[in-house]
Amino acid sequence: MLTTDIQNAKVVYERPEGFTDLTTHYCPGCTHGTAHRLVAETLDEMGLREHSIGVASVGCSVFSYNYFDMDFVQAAHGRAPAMATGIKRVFPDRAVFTYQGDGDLASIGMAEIMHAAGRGENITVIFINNAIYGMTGGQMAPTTLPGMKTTSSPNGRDVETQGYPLRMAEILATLDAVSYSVRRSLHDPANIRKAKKAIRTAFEAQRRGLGFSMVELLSSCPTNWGMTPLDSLAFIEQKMVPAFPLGDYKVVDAVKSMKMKEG
Amino acid sequence: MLTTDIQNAKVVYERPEGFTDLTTHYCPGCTHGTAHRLVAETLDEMGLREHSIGVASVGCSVFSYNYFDMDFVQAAHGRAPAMATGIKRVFPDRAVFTYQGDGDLASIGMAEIMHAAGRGENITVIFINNAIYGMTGGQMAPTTLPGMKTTSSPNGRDVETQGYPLRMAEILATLDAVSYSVRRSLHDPANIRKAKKAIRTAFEAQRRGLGFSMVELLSSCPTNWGMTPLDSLAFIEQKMVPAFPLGDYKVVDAVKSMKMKEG
Amino acid sequence: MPVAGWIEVNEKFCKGCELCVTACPQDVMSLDMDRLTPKGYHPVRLHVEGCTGCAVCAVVCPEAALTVFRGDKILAGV
Amino acid sequence: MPVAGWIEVNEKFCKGCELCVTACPQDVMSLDMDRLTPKGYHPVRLHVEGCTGCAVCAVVCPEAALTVFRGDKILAGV
Amino acid sequence: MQTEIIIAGFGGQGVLFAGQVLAYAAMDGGLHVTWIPSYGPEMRGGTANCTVIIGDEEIGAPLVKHPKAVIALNLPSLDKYEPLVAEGGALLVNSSLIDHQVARADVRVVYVPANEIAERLGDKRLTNMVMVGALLAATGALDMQVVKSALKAHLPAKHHKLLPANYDALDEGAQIAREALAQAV
Amino acid sequence: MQTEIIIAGFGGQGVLFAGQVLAYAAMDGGLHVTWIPSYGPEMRGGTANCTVIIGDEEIGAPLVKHPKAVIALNLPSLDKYEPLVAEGGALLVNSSLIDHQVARADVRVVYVPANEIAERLGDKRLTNMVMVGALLAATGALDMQVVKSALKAHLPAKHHKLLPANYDALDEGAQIAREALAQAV
Amino acid sequence: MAKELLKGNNAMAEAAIRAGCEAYFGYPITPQTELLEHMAARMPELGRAFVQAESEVAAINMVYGTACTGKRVMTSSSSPGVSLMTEGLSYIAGTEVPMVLIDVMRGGPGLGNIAPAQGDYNQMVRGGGHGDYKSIVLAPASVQEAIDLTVLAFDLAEKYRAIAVVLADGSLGQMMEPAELPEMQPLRKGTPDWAITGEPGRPRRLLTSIYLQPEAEETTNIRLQRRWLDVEANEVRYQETYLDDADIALVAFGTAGRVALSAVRQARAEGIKVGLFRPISLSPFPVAQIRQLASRVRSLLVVEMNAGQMLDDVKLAAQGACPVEFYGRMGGVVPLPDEVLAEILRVSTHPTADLNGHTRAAWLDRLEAGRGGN
Amino acid sequence: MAKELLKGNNAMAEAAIRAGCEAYFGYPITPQTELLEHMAARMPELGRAFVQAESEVAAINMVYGTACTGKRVMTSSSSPGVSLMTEGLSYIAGTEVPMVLIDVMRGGPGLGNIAPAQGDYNQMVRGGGHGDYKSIVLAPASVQEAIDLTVLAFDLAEKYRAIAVVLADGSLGQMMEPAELPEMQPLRKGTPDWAITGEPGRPRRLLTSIYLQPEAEETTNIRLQRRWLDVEANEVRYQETYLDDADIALVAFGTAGRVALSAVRQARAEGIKVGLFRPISLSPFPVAQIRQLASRVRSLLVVEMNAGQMLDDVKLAAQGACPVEFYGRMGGVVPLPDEVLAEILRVSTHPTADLNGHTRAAWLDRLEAGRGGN
Ligand SMILES: Cc1ncc(C[n+]2csc(CCOP(=O)(O)OP(=O)(O)O)c2C)c(N)n1
Ligand SMILES: Cc1ncc(C[n+]2csc(CCOP(=O)(O)OP(=O)(O)O)c2C)c(N)n1
Ligand code: SF4
Ligand code: SF4
Ligand code: SF4
Ligand code: SF4
Ligand code: SF4
Ligand code: SF4
Ligand SMILES: [Mg+2]
Ligand SMILES: [Mg+2]
Repeated sequence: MLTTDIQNAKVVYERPEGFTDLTTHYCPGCTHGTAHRLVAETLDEMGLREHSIGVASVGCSVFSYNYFDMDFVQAAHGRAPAMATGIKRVFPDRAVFTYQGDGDLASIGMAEIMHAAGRGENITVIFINNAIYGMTGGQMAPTTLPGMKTTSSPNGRDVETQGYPLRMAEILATLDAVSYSVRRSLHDPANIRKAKKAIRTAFEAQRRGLGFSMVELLSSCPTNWGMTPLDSLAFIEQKMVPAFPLGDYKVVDAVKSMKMKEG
Repeated sequence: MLTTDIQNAKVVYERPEGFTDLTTHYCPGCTHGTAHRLVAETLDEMGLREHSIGVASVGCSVFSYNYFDMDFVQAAHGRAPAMATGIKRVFPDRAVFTYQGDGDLASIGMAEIMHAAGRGENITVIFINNAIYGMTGGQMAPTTLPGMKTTSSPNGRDVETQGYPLRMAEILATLDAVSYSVRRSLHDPANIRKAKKAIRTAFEAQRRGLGFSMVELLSSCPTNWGMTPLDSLAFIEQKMVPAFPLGDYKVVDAVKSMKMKEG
Repeated sequence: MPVAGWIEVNEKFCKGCELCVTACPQDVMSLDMDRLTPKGYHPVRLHVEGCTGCAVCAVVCPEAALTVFRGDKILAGV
Repeated sequence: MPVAGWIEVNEKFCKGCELCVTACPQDVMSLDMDRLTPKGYHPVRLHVEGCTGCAVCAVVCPEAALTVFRGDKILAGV
Repeated sequence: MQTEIIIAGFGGQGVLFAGQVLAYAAMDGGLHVTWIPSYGPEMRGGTANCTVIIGDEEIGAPLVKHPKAVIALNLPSLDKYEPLVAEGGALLVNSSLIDHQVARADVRVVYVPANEIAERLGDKRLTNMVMVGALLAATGALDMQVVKSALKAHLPAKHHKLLPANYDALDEGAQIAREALAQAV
Repeated sequence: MQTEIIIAGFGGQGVLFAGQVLAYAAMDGGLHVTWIPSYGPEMRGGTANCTVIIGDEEIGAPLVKHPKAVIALNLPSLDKYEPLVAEGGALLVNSSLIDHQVARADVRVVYVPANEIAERLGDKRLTNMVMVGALLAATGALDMQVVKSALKAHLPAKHHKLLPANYDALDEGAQIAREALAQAV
Repeated sequence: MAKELLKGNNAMAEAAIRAGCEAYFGYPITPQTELLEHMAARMPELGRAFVQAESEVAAINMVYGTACTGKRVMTSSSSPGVSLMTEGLSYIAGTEVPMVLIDVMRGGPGLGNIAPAQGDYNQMVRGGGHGDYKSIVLAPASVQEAIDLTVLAFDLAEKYRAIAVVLADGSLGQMMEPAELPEMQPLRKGTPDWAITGEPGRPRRLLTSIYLQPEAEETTNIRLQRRWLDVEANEVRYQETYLDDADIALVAFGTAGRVALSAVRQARAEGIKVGLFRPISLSPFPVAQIRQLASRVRSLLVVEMNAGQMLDDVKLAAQGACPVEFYGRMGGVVPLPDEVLAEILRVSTHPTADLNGHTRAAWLDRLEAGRGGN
Repeated sequence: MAKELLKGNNAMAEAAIRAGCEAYFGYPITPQTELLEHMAARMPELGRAFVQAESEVAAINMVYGTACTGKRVMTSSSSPGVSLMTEGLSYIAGTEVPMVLIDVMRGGPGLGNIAPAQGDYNQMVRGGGHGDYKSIVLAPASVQEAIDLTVLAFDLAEKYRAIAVVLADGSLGQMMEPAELPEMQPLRKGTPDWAITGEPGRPRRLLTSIYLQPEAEETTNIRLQRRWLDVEANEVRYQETYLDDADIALVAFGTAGRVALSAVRQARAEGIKVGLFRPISLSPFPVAQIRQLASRVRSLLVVEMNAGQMLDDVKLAAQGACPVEFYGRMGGVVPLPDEVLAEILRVSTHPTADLNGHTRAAWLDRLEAGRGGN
């Protein structure tokens, strides 16, 4: 028999310190968890974990505060950017971020996100676009794809009466006070790595006081899409990415020229 | 003595039928009145006066319903597009329009305008951008220019803490379901004529069911700007137009190819 | 025959803002400082001949206070 | 000496979603159908040799359930 | 007279549907009935249960502390409801998944290897019907025939091919309960 | 004891400031006082008025139906308030703009050509102070000297060069009132 | 129509449709989501308006728009969503246009949870919005009643140009019961003479809630108050059970009323003379009936799924005629019949002379003791 | 400090600043706009936070954010704007964080007008938001009291981790009176042990209003209810004038209280034994005091600038001990002393035996008659 012995072993990856020891309530394979992980890893690497204040929103991520090992508040539906404003204005040297779904940010919270961005609040927004209302059981979101069936568009989103998906990264990019607005996806390792880089850039921009930063992440909802976790990733790649092109919609010069001491 | 006698006299211009006989409460020289007139003239010319439902908003134009001789409702602050949605959905063959100020549309009503536009509600929005909250006595609006003094930015709008002006015509133009989004100005006869053409186009688009149309009008507020009516027009031309460039931000092909029987 | 025109000012509506005065290409308008409207403003008037009925004044008037007429001008000696 | 690695699965967190299984470039992972986690899922495991410690599995794991190790591989005969 | 039934198990074990079958049957039988799920925030996984109350007059509270009968499809459900069944009530235990003896002596307990029976009948999803059958025999809450008719009447037509197997499941469950209780006497 | 004063006129006639001068003087004189404007929706034009109540004990209602004194700076104000002045109260009429005789016999009426006097003193904006002077003489609500000190104390320093003219305006108004009332007796 | 086994949320939605609801605007929120989903499926197929609004603020203002056209319109939500509607509700009341709101209440305050509760009583009955206005508030206790009251709500809203609220709770929304739906009503032809319709050939119409002159606004308020006197005179609804010979009367609405009914039956079985008064119209409140009851019984015992909100109305009605006791569970906890039975026993064996009943502090003590013992 | 002639709105703003308010978030609305404008000028120069929010919804949620950091924070608005805050208020109450709200009420319902009114009593005192929560509500009647209560509001909010409301009306906001401002308080160093501060070296903190388990939510509710018992025990405030020998007691708050005072003086001058009870804390309400008063006088006469909202609390307190009469003006009409005097005369010459006083219908009749006669 042949056995393998491994020497000089070192840890290549481990659960981020920024996480508590609780198991999430997310469905198996839901990429909300991936997004959480990237945020936690980033704050760890930047040494910001103990200097951060997170603002959880209302949606499947309502309990995200349970999973991040840092100070957290829980906002009303859609109002996380306003709540973050109230915090950041009195604690300007903390890393303040919101974590919001597409119903939260792009539907009920449209005014708050637009104005936080318009004011150039020096906060970071992690925006989970899964094209659906996860928590309430699969209703149409402002980002639901045309023709996509949801419990409130049972025959598929009818663009005549229910409109077209909103592309938030592009919309926010039109605002002068935004320093960073990009879209990434969580459907495969390469894209996940890019997403993490973007999250890092966003927090770095905040650390330097460059103003509002937002990372939109295309994310899955296996449960309400009625798919396996794997098929969900394929759906992101094949259906969502074409409708929500990945890319940098706004990166101001000050952000472009940031030198990041990579962790 | 030489006198002039005029024969074959005909009326070249008269007060539109679409107006009631009430004097407005607007300050002398305020171009809210001009905008009203253009809307009334347009509906007259299109034969729509008796088939229209106006939605007044909260702002100096709160009493606009008194001046238009047609069915009108009065919305809550910022919610005119939602109210118009409720009307249009049950009376799809009426010309439904909102008349909103910049505080109303771009501040408190941001979510409602974005979503009415995002749904492609087949309504027309007349948006009066006077860079100020007129009715409440001159506070900063989302469209207030950088450095401009208002009663809530007494040292001038500080872009660091109060953000930059929002350009609504451009923002709405990014939405797929918008058929027409343009900016015009009311500061001189030529521009007023162009403004009227745009209003006509917007209502024509609605008549043909082409979806959401919006005309942003740069307008004066002599009282809260602390200027004479004339100086106010100069301010529009010299300060506002550069910050809010006039132009067509979105005109879908179906609108472009409309043939209008000009009145 | 040259074209000529005139305006009628509805003093109920005119607020004496002078926007028409400046806009008039013929410079034939001015405020009537001797009169007050019911709202307490000096109304506008034609203070000199030369109106062409071009209606520019009406285009700029925020109060729709003006009616503009046009016709054929005949000069008549007395 | 060739590089080698292995993973540790924290069964408290693993939900058996199989995203890592598909992502693993070495195809050395699979669900352990004989085990159930406290939450009632079949956890993932290394079912065959060949892990390189590349950590791709950890990159895709939504639950941060994996720890990845790497070291120098020594083949030892028995 | 009123019978309160709680059916509890994992999500996916057909808990809610089993309750609805009882509710339909009660309705068809001219009785008063309420069905109420416990609804939680988790979309998947976790436990599920519902309460069905059947009575001959207008039903008051749709929830009770001490139900007359409990179907426990998994261990956590048994742990939760064993202490709560009313004295003299019935406790139907899915012994396929629950390897555990009930301690209480003041309730009628029936152990039903429901998963095994269901698999034998060809479909794991029949587990819930096996338990319902046992419940009917143990409580007499509803007439078996009424339940079968209700199944037929309210199961969407496209599922009607599954009816015979469902009937068998009900019968087998009932049979087990009858035997167990006969023994106990 | 309490004196209620309403000052009413067009926007731009210094109505609100005149009331504030009285309020400052009352405060400086150790009295209780309230000043309250009527506030409307129109930014420009329209009428403006304020109510000042001066008393030697805590003041109740800041508005009253029948004020002890009214300064009417224009005709609409006179029309509105003539019927409301309390019996035996004072009605100060700006006769420069109001070509109208007061009908009531149960109030003390003083006609003050306030615009003319103000213009004679070199500044139309002194109209309000002329009327305030007349009010003081007609009612004795406050001591003239206290009002003058209040003006000085509360007028921003950059306007202090206007003080002498304001004093004159107050004195001239008072003089006219004294004469008118002496005649009336 | 035959009885069907219906879930409360779906039943109310379908009842609204059959009552001629021509437009629905809403925003998803648990535990009323099935109601919106039912509308999403049914309204478009009937050619009626359904819009999933961007928020509850937008939803109520869409409703406001349709309400101004005189067409039957409704929205539904649950507690936090209803809070966001309060400005719009005040506008609608001030504009005197009819609408129906279904509030499927959940545990609060704040985000709270999605369990059944009755914590929005004050918000709905006493006006969560600013200014003086009253809404008609109907509280069903069964799926059948939820259907019937939904239909009634449309009629009353129209009759009084007012807001009519169906105040349910999560358990009513989620529960299934056999119930009978009404026939589909034909849509009304024509519109009321105040409706904004953009029709040619008649003088323009205007609907607004602004009355700049206080006197004009007061005139509107007087009209609203007078109309409310009519509502009070005509629309009081309630159910009495076992009250004829009762010494103790329970007062409870909605789901709490059902729970109370079970407890009353148990108490009767033990020989206690207790009955149940269940207000169906919470607003107008059955003031005269409770006043009369208070002068007849030894104690009133109010049971609610909140900290005692209807309690005030009962006390106001009772006017000191007898002590008013209270038992409530909060935050989404549904009281069980056993607990209420224990309260009945307490009240029957330890009657208090204090008009406020056992004090609020004592209730909290009992509650905590009971919870600890669970 | 010497007295200055101060406008109510500016006085409250400056008082808040001197009380150590570190952040203000608001949205313009008449008749409170000067308050926001004062903050716009003063806060930035002091290096404190001022944001003109995009709406009242955003404003209250910004307040919520700062409140979670334990720093003193406030917002202000007027009726329709306050309605938009109700969801946020419920969240803040549920999260148990302190904040101050100033509501300068105007005529309603709906858009209404900008004249002074008291129509938000129910909304503020009984909770315009969903779920069970109580706010401390203080009603000043003068500029000086507005200053003092604003400062007190910050202290009480902090003490009870609660919402403290200063409930004023348009006339208080717009009125000038001599008043003394407090000294500038130094900002507090350090933060409470529950505050979210993002500080290193301690276990993480969490502030939320979601308690998914009904039992946990109930525990929170019990805590809130118990805390409220403390508030009721400690924070009742009121003013009594001429009550020692009174046969009739007026009950009125804020501006209506001032008007009532004038009327009481006039009535005393005519030899009528009448006094004034002015609740300063509307919540907690002076229940015991009014109960005691009710057992001493022949009648209570409630005067409000609304359709009778505090009236219910007075009746609840009086518990039938004497008839409770009512006079109110609505929609922004401020009653004048003469009208109130007429009501005193009516009550003193035609006392009624009905506990509800003259009925609501009779009040409306009198009101309309009086208006016609104006
Ligand atoms: C005011 C209010 N309205 C509605 C809800 C119900 N609600 C909870 S989560 C949610 C949608 C969440 O969707 P999204 O933001 O896309 O998050 P996801 O669950 O998809 O991650 C809604 C509507 C609420 N809690 N509050
Ligand atoms: C909910 C609410 N908040 C605030 C107000 C007060 N308010 C009335 S008009 C207005 C601003 C209007 O500004 P804008 O829309 O720019 O119109 P303008 O007067 O400049 O034409 C505000 C804040 C209100 N009526 N309702
Ligand atoms: S419902 Fe969808 S978004 Fe929510 S946890 Fe499950 S998979 Fe993720
Ligand atoms: S305040 Fe400004 S916007 Fe309003 S009417 Fe006057 S000039 Fe026009
Ligand atoms: S019509 Fe033309 S020329 Fe005549 S007054 Fe008007 S602008 Fe002047
Ligand atoms: S523009 Fe109109 S309102 Fe102004 S002065 Fe001329 S006529 Fe009068
Ligand atoms: S570390 Fe790489 S090779 Fe090893 S299991 Fe993970 S993905 Fe496969
Ligand atoms: S990706 Fe994570 S949760 Fe999913 S199977 Fe692999 S280890 Fe388990
Ligand atoms: Mg989503
Ligand atoms: Mg504006």
